[in-house]
Amino acid sequence: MPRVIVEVMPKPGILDPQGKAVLGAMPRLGFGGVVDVRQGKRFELELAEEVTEDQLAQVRQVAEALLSNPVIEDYTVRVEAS
Amino acid sequence: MPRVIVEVMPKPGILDPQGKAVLGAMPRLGFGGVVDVRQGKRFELELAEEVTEDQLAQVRQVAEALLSNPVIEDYTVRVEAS
Amino acid sequence: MVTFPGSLDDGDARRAVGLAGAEAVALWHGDHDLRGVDAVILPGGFSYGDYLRSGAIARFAPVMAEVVAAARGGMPVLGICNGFQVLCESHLLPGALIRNHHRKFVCRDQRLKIENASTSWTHDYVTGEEVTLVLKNGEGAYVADLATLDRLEGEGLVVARYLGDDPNGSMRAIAGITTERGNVVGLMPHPEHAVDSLCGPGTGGLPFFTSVLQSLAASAPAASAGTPPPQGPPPLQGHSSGRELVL
Amino acid sequence: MTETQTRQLDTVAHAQEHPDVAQPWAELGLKSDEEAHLREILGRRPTSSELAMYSVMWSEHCSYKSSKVHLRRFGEQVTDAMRKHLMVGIGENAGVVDIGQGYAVTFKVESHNHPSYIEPYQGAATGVGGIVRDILSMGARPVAVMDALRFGPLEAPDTQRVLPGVVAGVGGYGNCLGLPNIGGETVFDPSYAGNPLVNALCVGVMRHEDIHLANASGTGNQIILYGATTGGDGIGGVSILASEAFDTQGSARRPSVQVGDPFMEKLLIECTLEVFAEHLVAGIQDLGGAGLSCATSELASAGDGGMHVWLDRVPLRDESLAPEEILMSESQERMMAVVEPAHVSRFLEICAKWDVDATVIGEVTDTGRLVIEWYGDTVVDVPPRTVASEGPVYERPFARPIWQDSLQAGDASTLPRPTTGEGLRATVLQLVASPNLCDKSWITNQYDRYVQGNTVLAQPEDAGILRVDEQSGLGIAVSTDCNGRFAKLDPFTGAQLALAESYRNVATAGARPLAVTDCLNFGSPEDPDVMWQFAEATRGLSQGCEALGIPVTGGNVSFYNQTGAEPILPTPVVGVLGVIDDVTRRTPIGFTTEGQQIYLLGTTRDELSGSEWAHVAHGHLGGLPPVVDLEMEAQLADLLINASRDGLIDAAHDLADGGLAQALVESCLRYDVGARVWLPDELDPFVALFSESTARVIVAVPRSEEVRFTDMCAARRFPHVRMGVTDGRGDDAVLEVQECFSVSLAELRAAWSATLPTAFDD
Ligand SMILES: Nc1ncnc2c1ncn2[C@@H]1O[C@H](COP(=O)(O)OP(=O)(O)O)[C@@H](O)[C@H]1O
Ligand SMILES: [Mg+2]
Repeated sequence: MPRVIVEVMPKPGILDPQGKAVLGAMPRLGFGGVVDVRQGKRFELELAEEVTEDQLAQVRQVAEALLSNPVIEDYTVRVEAS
Repeated sequence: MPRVIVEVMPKPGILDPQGKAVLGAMPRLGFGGVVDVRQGKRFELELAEEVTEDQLAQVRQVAEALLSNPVIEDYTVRVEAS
Repeated sequence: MVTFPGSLDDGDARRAVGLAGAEAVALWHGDHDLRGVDAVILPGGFSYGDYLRSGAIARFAPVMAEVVAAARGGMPVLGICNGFQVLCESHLLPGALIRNHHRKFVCRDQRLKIENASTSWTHDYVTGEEVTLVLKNGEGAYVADLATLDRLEGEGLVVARYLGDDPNGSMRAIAGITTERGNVVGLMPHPEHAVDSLCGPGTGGLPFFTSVLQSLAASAPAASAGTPPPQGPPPLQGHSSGRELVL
Repeated sequence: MTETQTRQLDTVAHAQEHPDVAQPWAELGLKSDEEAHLREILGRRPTSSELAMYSVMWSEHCSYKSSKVHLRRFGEQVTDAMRKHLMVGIGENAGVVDIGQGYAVTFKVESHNHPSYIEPYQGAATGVGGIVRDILSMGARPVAVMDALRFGPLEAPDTQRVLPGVVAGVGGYGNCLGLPNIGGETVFDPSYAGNPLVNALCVGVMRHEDIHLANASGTGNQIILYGATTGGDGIGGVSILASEAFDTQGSARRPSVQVGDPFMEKLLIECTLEVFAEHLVAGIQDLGGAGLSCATSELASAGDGGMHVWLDRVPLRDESLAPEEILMSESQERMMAVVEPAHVSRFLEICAKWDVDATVIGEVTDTGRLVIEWYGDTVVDVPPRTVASEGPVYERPFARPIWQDSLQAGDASTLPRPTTGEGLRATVLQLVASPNLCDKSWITNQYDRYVQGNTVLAQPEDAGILRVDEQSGLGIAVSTDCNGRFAKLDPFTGAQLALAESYRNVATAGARPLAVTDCLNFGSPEDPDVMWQFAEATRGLSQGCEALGIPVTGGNVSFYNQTGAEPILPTPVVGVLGVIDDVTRRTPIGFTTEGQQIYLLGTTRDELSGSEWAHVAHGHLGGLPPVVDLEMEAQLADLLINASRDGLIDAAHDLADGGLAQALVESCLRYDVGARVWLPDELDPFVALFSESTARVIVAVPRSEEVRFTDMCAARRFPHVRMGVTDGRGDDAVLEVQECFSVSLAELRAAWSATLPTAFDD
C-alpha cells in the first residue's frame, strides 16, 4: 500500500528534554561520540490509493495543522519508495 | 556534522494508541484518504567525527538498549546523507 | 464547561463554579453552539487521550470553533492545564506547552505568584499575592520564542509564575498567561482543586471563579442586569444566587 | 483471512476424524494427567482451539488449581458478624460491601508481576487497567486506585530499569483515567530482584441496586463484545498452536506483551456506566487474563449453561489471527455484555455515542454447551463449566522448610545496638534515609491524587480516604500493607501482621474497618517449602479475619514469583477497607499545632527480629516476628475511631516499620512541626525507639481534650502514656528525645527525602 512518511522534529533552539536525556545517558552506555541528540516523531500514513500531488498537498496540511505544532516543531513529508 | 538517524516504530501487531488517535482525528480535518497511521519516534544523533562502521555498531547498541524497547518496538539506523 | 472525551477535571471545575455562586452548563465537544453561556472553562484532563500532543486533537473539536469566536469577541475563557494546552494549540494564546524537563508527570502543591490581577479571571487577587494551587501535568513546560516572551513580560500578560524550585521547566517560570484584553487566561496549575481545604491545599483557587463573576457583572449592560446584586458572600449553591451568570 | 484459510482448520469434525494428531500439550503447560482428563471430558482429542482454551483456563493463574483448597478457608470462615456488611462475597469479580446510606463499595487487589518485569511501563499500566475493569464489571464507578510495589535492591541496575517504568505506567494509566491514586507501598528487598511485584488495587462505588454479576442467563440473549479491537497481545504461548499445528509462518513471532490504551478505557467506563444506568445489561464480564476464553466460558457457566459464539465476528486489529489466537488474545480495554434482544439497538447506540466499537458475537442457548463457530465450522464444543470452574485441583504437598527452625533461632538479640545518644541519633538518620523508610514522593508525585475532588487523605497518610457523599460526608478509607520479612520468619503470623497493620492504618485515619482484599504473592507452588508458606499464610489470614470480624471479599494469587530456585519473600499483601461517617473527622498523621500532648498507645516490647533496623543496620533476618494481638488491635481501633469522632485527637500515626522513631519523624515532617519527647523509664531507649511491637500508635491531643482522652483510655484499660509535646515549627523546629539527642527537622528532611531522587534522577 502506498505510504507517506511525516517526520516532525523540535525546532532548533527549542528545549528538547527527551533528546537531552538521551544525550546524557549515552556516556553511561559507554558511547561517547555523540555531541547532540534531538528526538522527534515519525508518522507512517498508509493511503488507500496511489499518492497523487493533490493528496500530498493534503497530507502537508495535516502535518502542519495536526501532526506538528509550528510554534515548536518543523515537519517534512515524503512518499515512501515502495 | 555527520548525523545518524534512528527510527523507532511500534512492532506490527502491537497496539499503537497514538497512531489510532491520529487516524481518528483525520476525518475531522476533512482528510479521508488514510487507512492506517502508525506513530513512532525519530532520533537525530550528531556525531563528533565521521561515522565509522564501529560507531554505527555502537549506535545500533544504543538504539537497542536505550532508544527502543525491543519488546514492543523495532528500530532502524542509518547515516544521513550530508 | 466543555467536556472533551478524556476530560477529567470537569467535575471539579463544576464544583468550583458552584462554590463561586454560578451555574455550570455542560458543553459537549461535538456541540455547535455555546448555549448562551457567559463564560467558558476548558478543564484539565487528557482530551482524546492526548497521545499526539496535549490539546492537539481537541483543538479541532466542533465546539472549539465557537469557543475561539467567542473568545475573540471578548468572552471570558479560562483554560486550565489541558485547557491551557488547547488554547495554545488553537492559537488563542501564544507559545506552547512541552514535556516537563524532568520527563515525568508531576502532581504537587505548588506556590505561585499572581502577576496580573486585572484579567477577567484574577480580579479578586492582588498583584503579587502568593497562593498555593495543585499542579499536575506531564506536558507543562511553557515555551515561546524570545520575542514573544519579552512581549508577554513587557505588556504584563504573564498572569502567574511558579515560586520555589522549578516544577516543569517553564521559561521564566511562567504558570499562566493572558491576552491583551485579559479575557482569555491559560493556567497550568489547577485552581479548581484548591477551593475547599478538605480535599485540596486550601481555598487559594476560589478567586479565579469569583473574579469572572465580578468582571461579567461589571461589563454587563444595564438591561441584562435586571436582578439586584447579591448581598453578602455568594451562597454555596448556584441557583439561589441573584447572579444570572451561566458558565 | 488469507493465511488462515489456507491452513487446515482444526474443527471438531476434523478432531474426530484425526484422533492422533500430535499436539503441544506440554508446551502449553498441561500435565499428562490433565491431558487425559481433558480427553475424557470431550470423549475425543480437543481441537486446537479447545486446547488453547483449556490450557489457559487450567493454568495456575486462571484456575487457582494449587491455591483453591487453601482459599476455601476464606469462604468457610465467614461469620454472621462478617456477613453483616457483605453484599457479595468471594467468588465474583470483586466482593461488595454495604457502607450505609444506600451505598455499596467494591474493591480488589490484583497482581501484574511478570508482565511488569518484561515491560515495566505497559505491564504496570495494563495491571491498573485490568483491575479497573474488574471493578467496573460489578456495576460500580471506579473511584480510586492504589499500588503495592516490591523491587530488588534500590541500587541494583535492574531496579533502575524496572521502577521508573512501573511508576510511570501506574501513573500514566490511572492519571489518564481520572482516578486518584490514594496510597500504596514501595518496598525493596533482594528477593524481588528479577521478580518485582506490581499489585494494583481499585475501589468502586455504586448504589445498592446497581450491583451487576457476571452471568449469561436468558436463552436468546445476545452476547456483545465491546471496546478495543482484538490483536495479538499476550498470546506468546498459544502461538505455538497456530504455528506448529498448521504452518510455521508468522504467528510464532506474535508479541506476548499487552499495550494499554487508557483513553479507550476511559470511554469504556463512561459507556458501561451509561448502559448500566439504562438497565440494558443482563450480565457482564471484563476481558482480562485469557481473554475471550475466560469471558465466554465464565459467563456461560454462571448462567443457563449454554452459549453460541460466532468467532469470525470479533473485530480484529490483525486480520491474520487464527481462531486459537483470538480466543487467547489478552488485548486490553474490552468487555462482554449479555443483553436482551430488545435492548441491543439501544446498547449499540450508546456505544456509538462514546466511539466504542460493539459487536454482537453470540447468544445464550439452553444446550449446556459452549459452541464456537469459525466461518461456519465448529471449532469448540465443550461443557463450559469444565473450562471455567471445574478445572484440576491440586493438593500440593507442603512441609515446614528444614531451614525454618534455624532461621527462627538466629534472632536479632545478638546484634550490636547503639547505646549512646549520638549512636541513636545516627541510627535515626540512617533509617529515615533507607530505601524502605525514605520519602516516597518521587513516586507518589507522579500520581494524580486530587482528580475528582474527593480525596480527603492520600499518601503519605496511613490510609487513603475518599469522600463518597458530598452532602453527608460519608467516606471510605483503604490501606494496603505487608511485611514480607515477617512473613518469611513466620508466614502464619506474618499474614496476620499484614492484616493487623492494614486494619490499624484504616482505624488510625478514623475509619471503621469493614472488609479485606488480598494479593498473595509467593514462589513456586511445586516447592513444598513455598506451599507451606502459602498454607500458613492463608490459615493465618483467615483466622485473623475471623478474630477481627471482617471478611475477605476477594483477591488474587500470584505464584511462581522466583528467580531460579530462589523464591521471593512470601508477600501476602492485605488491603483493608473501612467506612467513616463524616470525612471531616478523619485523623491525619501530621502534627499541625504546637503545644499538643503526644501520647503513645499500646505496649512496647523488645521486638527487633525482622525489623527495619536489623535489615538496614545489619542486613540481618532471623528470629520471630513481633507478637500479634488482634484483641488489642480491635480495642485500639475502637478507641481511635471514637477519639476521632469525638474530636479528641488532632493527629495519629501508627507505629510499624522503623518503630516509634520513624513515626515521630513522619508526623513532624508532614507540616514541619517539631516535638520534644521523653522515653518511658522502664524501657531501653533503643528498644523504645526502634522496636516494631504491634498495636501501637502515637496521637497528638489538644490540651483542652487531654482529660477526656485519658479518661477514655483509662475506661477501656488501654495502655497509654504521655511521652511528649509538639514544639516549634518551621525552619528551627527540632525533634528532641530528651536525655538522648536532638535533630533538626531540616537535617531529617534532607536525609529522608534525598534517597529516591539521588537514585533515579539523572
Ligand atoms: N507505590 C506507592 N503508591 C502510592 N502510595 C504509596 C506508594 N508507596 C508508598 N506510598 C504511600 O506512602 C506512605 C508511606 O508508606 P508506608 O511507609 O508503606 O506507610 P504505612 O507503613 O503507613 O503503610 C503511605 O501513605 C503510602 O500509601
Ligand atoms: Mg502506617
